[in-house]
Amino acid sequence: MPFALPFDMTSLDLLMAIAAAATVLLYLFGTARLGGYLATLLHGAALAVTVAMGLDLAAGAGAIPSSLRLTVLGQQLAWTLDGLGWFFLLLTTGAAFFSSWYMAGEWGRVQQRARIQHGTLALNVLTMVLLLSAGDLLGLFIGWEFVSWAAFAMMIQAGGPATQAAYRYMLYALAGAMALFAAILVVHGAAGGFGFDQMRAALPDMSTGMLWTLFALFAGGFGVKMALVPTHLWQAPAYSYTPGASSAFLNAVSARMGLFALILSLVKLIGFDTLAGLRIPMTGIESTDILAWVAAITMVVPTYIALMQTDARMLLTWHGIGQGGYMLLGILVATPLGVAGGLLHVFNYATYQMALILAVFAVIHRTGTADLDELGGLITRMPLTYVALLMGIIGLAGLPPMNGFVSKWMIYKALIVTQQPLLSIAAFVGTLGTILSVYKLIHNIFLGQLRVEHREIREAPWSMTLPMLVLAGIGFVTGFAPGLALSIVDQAQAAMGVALLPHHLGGVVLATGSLNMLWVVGVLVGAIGVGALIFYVLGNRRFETHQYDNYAGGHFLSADIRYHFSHEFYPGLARVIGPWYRGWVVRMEHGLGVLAEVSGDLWHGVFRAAYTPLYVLIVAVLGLFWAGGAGGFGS
Amino acid sequence: MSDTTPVIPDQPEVCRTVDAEERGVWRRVMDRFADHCRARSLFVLHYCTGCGAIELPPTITSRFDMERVGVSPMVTPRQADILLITGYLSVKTLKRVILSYEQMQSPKYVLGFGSCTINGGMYWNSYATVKRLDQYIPADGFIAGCMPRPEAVQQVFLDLMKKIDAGQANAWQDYYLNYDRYLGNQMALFGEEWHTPVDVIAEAEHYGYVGDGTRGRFTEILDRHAAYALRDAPEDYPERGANERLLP
Amino acid sequence: MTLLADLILMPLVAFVVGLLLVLMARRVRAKIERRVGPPFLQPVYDIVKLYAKKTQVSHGVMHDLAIMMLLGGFITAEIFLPVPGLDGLAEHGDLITLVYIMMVPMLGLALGVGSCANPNGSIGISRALTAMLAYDVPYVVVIVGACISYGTTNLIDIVQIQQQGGPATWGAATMPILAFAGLLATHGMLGKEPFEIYIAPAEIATGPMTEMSGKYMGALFVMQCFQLYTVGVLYTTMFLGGGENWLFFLPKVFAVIFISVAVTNVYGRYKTDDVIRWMWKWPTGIALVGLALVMVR
Amino acid sequence: MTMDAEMLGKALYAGAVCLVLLGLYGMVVPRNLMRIVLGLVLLESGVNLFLVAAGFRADAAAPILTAPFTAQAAGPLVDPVPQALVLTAIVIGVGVLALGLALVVRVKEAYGTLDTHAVANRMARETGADPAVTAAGARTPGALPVAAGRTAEDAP
Amino acid sequence: MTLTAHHVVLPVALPLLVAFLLPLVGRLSDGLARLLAQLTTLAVAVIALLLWPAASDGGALVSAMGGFAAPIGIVFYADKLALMFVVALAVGLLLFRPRREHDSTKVQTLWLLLLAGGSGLVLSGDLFNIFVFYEITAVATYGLGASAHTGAGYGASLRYLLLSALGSAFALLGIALVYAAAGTLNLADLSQLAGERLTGPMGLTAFVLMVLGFGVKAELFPVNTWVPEVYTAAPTRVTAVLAGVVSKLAMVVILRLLVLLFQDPAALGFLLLLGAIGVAAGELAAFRSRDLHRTFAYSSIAQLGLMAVAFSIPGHAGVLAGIAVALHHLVVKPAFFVLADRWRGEIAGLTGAGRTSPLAAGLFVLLSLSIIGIPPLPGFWAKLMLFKAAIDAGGAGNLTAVAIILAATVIEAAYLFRVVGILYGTAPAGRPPLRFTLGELAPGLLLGAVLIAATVSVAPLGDGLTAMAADSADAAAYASRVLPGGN
Repeated sequence: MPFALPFDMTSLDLLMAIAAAATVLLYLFGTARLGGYLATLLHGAALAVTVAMGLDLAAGAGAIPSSLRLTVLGQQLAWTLDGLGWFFLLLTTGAAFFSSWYMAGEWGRVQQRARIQHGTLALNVLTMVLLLSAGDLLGLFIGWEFVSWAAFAMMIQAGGPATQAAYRYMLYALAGAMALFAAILVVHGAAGGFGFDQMRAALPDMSTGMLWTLFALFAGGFGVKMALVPTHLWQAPAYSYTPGASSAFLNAVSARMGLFALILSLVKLIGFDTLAGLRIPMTGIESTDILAWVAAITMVVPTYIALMQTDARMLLTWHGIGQGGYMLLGILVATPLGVAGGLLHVFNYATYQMALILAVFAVIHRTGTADLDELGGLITRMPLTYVALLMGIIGLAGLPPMNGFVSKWMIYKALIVTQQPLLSIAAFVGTLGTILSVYKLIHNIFLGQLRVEHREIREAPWSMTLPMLVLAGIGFVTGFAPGLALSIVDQAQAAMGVALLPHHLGGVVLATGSLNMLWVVGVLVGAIGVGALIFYVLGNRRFETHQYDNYAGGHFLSADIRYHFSHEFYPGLARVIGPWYRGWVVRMEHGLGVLAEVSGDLWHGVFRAAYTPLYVLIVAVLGLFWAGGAGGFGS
Repeated sequence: MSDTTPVIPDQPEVCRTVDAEERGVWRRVMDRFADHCRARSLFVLHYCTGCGAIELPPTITSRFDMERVGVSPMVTPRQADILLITGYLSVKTLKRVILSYEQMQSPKYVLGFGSCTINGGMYWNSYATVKRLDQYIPADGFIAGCMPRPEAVQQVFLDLMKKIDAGQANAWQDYYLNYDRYLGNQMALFGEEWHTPVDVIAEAEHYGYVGDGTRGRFTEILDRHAAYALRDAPEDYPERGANERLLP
Repeated sequence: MTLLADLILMPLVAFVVGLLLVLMARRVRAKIERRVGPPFLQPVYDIVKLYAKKTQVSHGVMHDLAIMMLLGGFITAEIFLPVPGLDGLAEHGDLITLVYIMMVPMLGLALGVGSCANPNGSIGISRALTAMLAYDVPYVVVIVGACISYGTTNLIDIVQIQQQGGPATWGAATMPILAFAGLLATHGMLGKEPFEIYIAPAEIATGPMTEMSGKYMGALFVMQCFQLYTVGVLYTTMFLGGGENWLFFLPKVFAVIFISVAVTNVYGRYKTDDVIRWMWKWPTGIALVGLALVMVR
Repeated sequence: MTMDAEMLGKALYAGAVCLVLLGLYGMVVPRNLMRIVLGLVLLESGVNLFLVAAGFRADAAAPILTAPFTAQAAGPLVDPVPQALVLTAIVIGVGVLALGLALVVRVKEAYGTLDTHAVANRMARETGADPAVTAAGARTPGALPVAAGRTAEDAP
Repeated sequence: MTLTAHHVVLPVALPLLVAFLLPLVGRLSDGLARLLAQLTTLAVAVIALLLWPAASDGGALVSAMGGFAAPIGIVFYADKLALMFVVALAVGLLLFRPRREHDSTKVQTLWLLLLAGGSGLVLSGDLFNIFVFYEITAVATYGLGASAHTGAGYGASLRYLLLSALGSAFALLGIALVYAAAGTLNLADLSQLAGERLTGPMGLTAFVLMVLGFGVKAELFPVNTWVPEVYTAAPTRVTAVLAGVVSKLAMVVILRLLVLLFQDPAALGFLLLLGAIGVAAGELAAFRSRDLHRTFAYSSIAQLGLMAVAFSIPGHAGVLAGIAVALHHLVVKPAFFVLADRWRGEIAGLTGAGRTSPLAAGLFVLLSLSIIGIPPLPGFWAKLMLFKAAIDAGGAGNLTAVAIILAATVIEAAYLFRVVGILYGTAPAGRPPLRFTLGELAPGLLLGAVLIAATVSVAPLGDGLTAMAADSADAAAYASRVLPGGN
């Protein structure tokens, strides 16, 4: 144990204690003058403990038990944390630390209900700790419900459209939870208990039909939280209407709980080989192929929906759904390279998505709007936020200097090496769409003509810009030396039982073409240095003019005419792919709602009918015939 | 404004590009090479104001092919070296010509095409046209003729190239050195309130082409009511008063 | 030591060959228009004249940074592109890395043009990115097909595989349909006539290059050289067996660029959505057929 | 067992079943609450008759103790338990019937009509909750159609 | 003083006696009559509690009426299950005594009749005796249903009376069939004879008739159409007791029938069918209802359907699940009706109620979370027990029932949290919704506290319930305790 604990408490207990204390303390003192910094301190402590646990795990301890035991109605519930849980826990506590740091400064003071924001953030961390360290299926389900409801509490506080989005989220989350409940019960029926090892023991003698239902229920239940395609409608509005830092936390981590649970159930418990055995008869399509194609569609469709958004937050949250598809696809390739790529993408996504969301909210904090058609030219006013957003979009688009590229490269490589061309093409097409939409994001906010009303805007305060820049810095460092992040991923990969990917500080060495980011980024930076040299040495000194000294076909530019192109940014593309957005899934969802209402009206009519005795008579007669018949044959 | 009579520019007396500080051998070689390349690569902005425009396509296409000597048409003033004004200049067009000229990057050259730019041509007595081009922007060369033929155009180009090669075509410096005179003429025509969004004085100061003629009576008038918008924060120009109404 | 030599030599070679390519392009255009065409050193003159401009107008730090990213991006791309004799850092970054390194200058240019605050530039960039989306879909299919058929994404190995049996084992020979689709996509990539919507001089005043002047414009000219070179060499490496020595290598590169240049001067300009529709119909279709053939084998 | 005793047993069961069916018909078909209550009475009497029939034994005597119980007629006695049950059932029937009639009077006072549909609609509107009623007037998707010509509201 | 088996009859006898004394006392002074009624209810509760230790060690207290031995005489069988429900009934009646404007000596008499009938229903060990007490409870319910003196109240009670009388007639037919088949009416005796006598079509018909008969009060599928009308028209405190406690008593009777008389899988299947349809019908209708009363009425139909599904699972696991769901519903539903009492009328009109009375809205959220079955709350453990029992029992019927219940939970969450959304919405400037006085909210808060206490002590509670379920599901033990010499 890296540090001696007061009594037989393990580090996992300490973490749970910190998280619980944080929830209570922050709910009470959230709005106090130092409340924000208290939050950052507590989340920082949680992060420290997690890192210590990581060192512990790296030192060979298989799993860190917790002394939290619970026996209810004959069920033993235990909580232990293994490598996989630790990996996601690191993301959770890290994301919580950064969002509380963001909230500590001016942003927190401006909010009406900062106390609730702090409280719900800490509550989310606590629930995620419980979920990630679940020792058995029942513990997993209870943790899953806690996480869903904690996220609901976080979404509903903003009022207005947020309540609608939260209500819709709750319905989806509950449907997913019920599917998960059914899955656990199927396991209980087969294995006689909820324990992981009981489930593993019962796997061999499960019928394929049961395995298929188990696969469908687990994938469906956890897929809802990850917003896989048919169930993706709720995530964008829910995550973008949540206020500021909590939205960043939700985006970066909350949807990944679905991925954790999916890995835990499909990979650790059921295992790739059993899944590979599950084939659709005569077609040879495996179960993992179906899920891979769902992940592929989740990669492409939401990305091109994001392309059409005009609200910056919606654009980023739609991309969040798309990126989720990458992670799942990486893992489902089932080779060490693919799994490492998928998990690394989880880590990378958390860093750049959080930086992006925090940057967008810094813009909202200053200009009051996130509508891409109302902004423009803020680069001169908010340069630091621009830098954070720029590094974030390079990461999101998966271009070299940033870490996003490394994980996407590993996913492409894994797909190409395992000869799955169509999936890798879907991955590439997804990246292209991302590049287009992220440029639209940064152009409409920061580039182009500055509006007259935004002329007096100052840079966001340090308490907001610093977390962004640190996150972007992490993104660049792990892009420059991906080995650091890969060693973290190894913990999870080892716990998943998948062979580890041999890697060095710079990247991966493979027979079929390796990647050494130290060289790629090093040469890129060096070459940009050469470019700078050429720029400053060769040409004459540059003279900086203002934005109205611009070529406009001889026309005299002035402030009262807005000379800026941002609305409907890709008209050509919109004309081609516009008609493809028919909103099938929206209509399907609406159909379900109408079905519930119509059947509800039907039962309403039945209950209100004046002819109740007639119903009784009918049922009685049917009952008698049935009784007579059944009784007659019964023993 | 008391005196509205146009001022006749005197002939530029300087014959060779002599920069302010004395040039080392290495700089002179570089300048020589730069002039050599400048002469052989000229991008032309056809400011087709009048009837002369029709003469330009033949000079560029297969019959006379100016690309042989490195001359090719360019769309925006930013990238152009030569501003070719092909015909009469109405007062309204002159505003656009001056803006285009100021948006060009020096060393830039102006070629008046046809007699209209020299002395007003057939519109010599019209109220609407400008009679002499070089009162408003410094011109490097004129091509006489009421629609001169492509050969004439080629000849003027070749002459200009020789001057550039020799490093003498520096009329553009005159615009910076005697900006006040040009501004006076322009204000005489368009009124005191008028000015282009380009901050010529700042450019002159930036590149060190500030002569005694750069600032004068007219630039003070200019300073009073022109604020170059965004680049200067409002508190830098207290005396200019609120600059909500930035430009005409 | 050889690595340092590679680092310096490859970009210079790329620049020189690029200049020749640009010259060839302008000469071919002149010859088609029955004109004499520019002198041999014309590209050099243009670039030096632009760099030697006395006043350089900039629109902010991002505008300058963009120029640096532009040059830096292409220099990096050259270093990762193996040419006969100079392998550079090809074994540290494979084909996919190269494709994405080529997107860094494109993004840099886009950011620079955006910060010029000129709507012509923004419209140009929006069309350029849409065109990129259009031609990259077939290009990606081609790359995936090629990588799967070669079994590796390492460019050096790809060249070796193709050179084992001489022209018979070239990519174009083993995967003719994929090679043809690659050619169409390469043509789109060069931004030549049918797909030149984003530099449409008449409509949006040379699009992205509206506010570029002096050394900024010079950098764009240099970029054009690098782009022609990179795209040409990449296509030759993938399908024409790369270069065992410069004598065979350069003609192949020039041949590839010549086809595209020859085609460009006889076409009008497509609208943006027509570019997408054409690119996603014909080249993508052909590429998918080629991919299917590769997968069948 | 003599033939007529056998026949009596069968008659008892037949009578009980007829009464039950009549009662059911009386409760289901009519629209007037009064008739339904009377149908209920018939039904309960039918059930009671069935109970008595359950205890009937053709050749046994009535189980009434006239004198101290000795091996009096030594013949078999009819089973007394169902008859005791019937007594209680009749009492309960009367009690419920009385309460039912009292409620019928109250409903008549409150709504002025005994037609089940009219009462049902008035009640729904009074509690004011049902979308089906308020929205679609008398017509509810679930309920059976109102008899032609007599809308729910035209009753006095 | 120690209570012996013979005191078991007191919970029935005492209220009956006082009920009929009340009109006389009422003439002297209303206040005294009300006080006497309260005292009697309290007395019954205390007696039941005192009987608890005696019942728990001996398994059950058996007292034969009038000294007649089991098969002939009428026997009262008081095991832990029955006593628990008697205590619940008494406490419920104490907690939810009618409000000032609905109260009178007549209502107090009905209140005590309801107590007597309900206690008798669960304690009695004789089939016909159960029928008589069922009728007493029913009559008391008709009276209380109409005690709101509104036209709707009378109409609803009348329709309920007709339906219930029809049901009773069926029940009586069923009992007659049982008697014709088995020759005895004592439950213990019947449970021994059931093996050979009650398994044929005759037995099943009797079961169907009795289930339909007793199902009226237990809100089973075809016969629960009275529920929305009566629960809306009756005074809310009466509804709270009816929905909360009385419907459970009828369900216990059905449980007794199932455990002792009809272990036949066909019978269990029939009850499962009714239960599953009841759950689906209840939830879907609640999804469409527009005022809180009707929503909670349909919700109680669904919960009772849940109980029916639980009891239809053979073995003590099913009984345990059923009892757990019953107890949870017994705590949650009355609290819901306390809220509905103040928040009358259209749900849409309640926007902003969360702001004006935050405590009530918080209680609403807690109760909804528990009834949906969100982990820490007891609702979740009850549902878990139900699902575990159903899965262990296996069989296609149980699996479809589980699927229906899971889907119904989502719909339940939908309409409950739709209301939560409205509660926490921003109130229109016009008229802020009514504010709760602490007095009104007290019973609700008490039940909320009970719920939280149950959440904390779910482990010991679970063990107690498991023991109770094991005992009450054991037909042989029942017979051995009741029949002398246990033949």
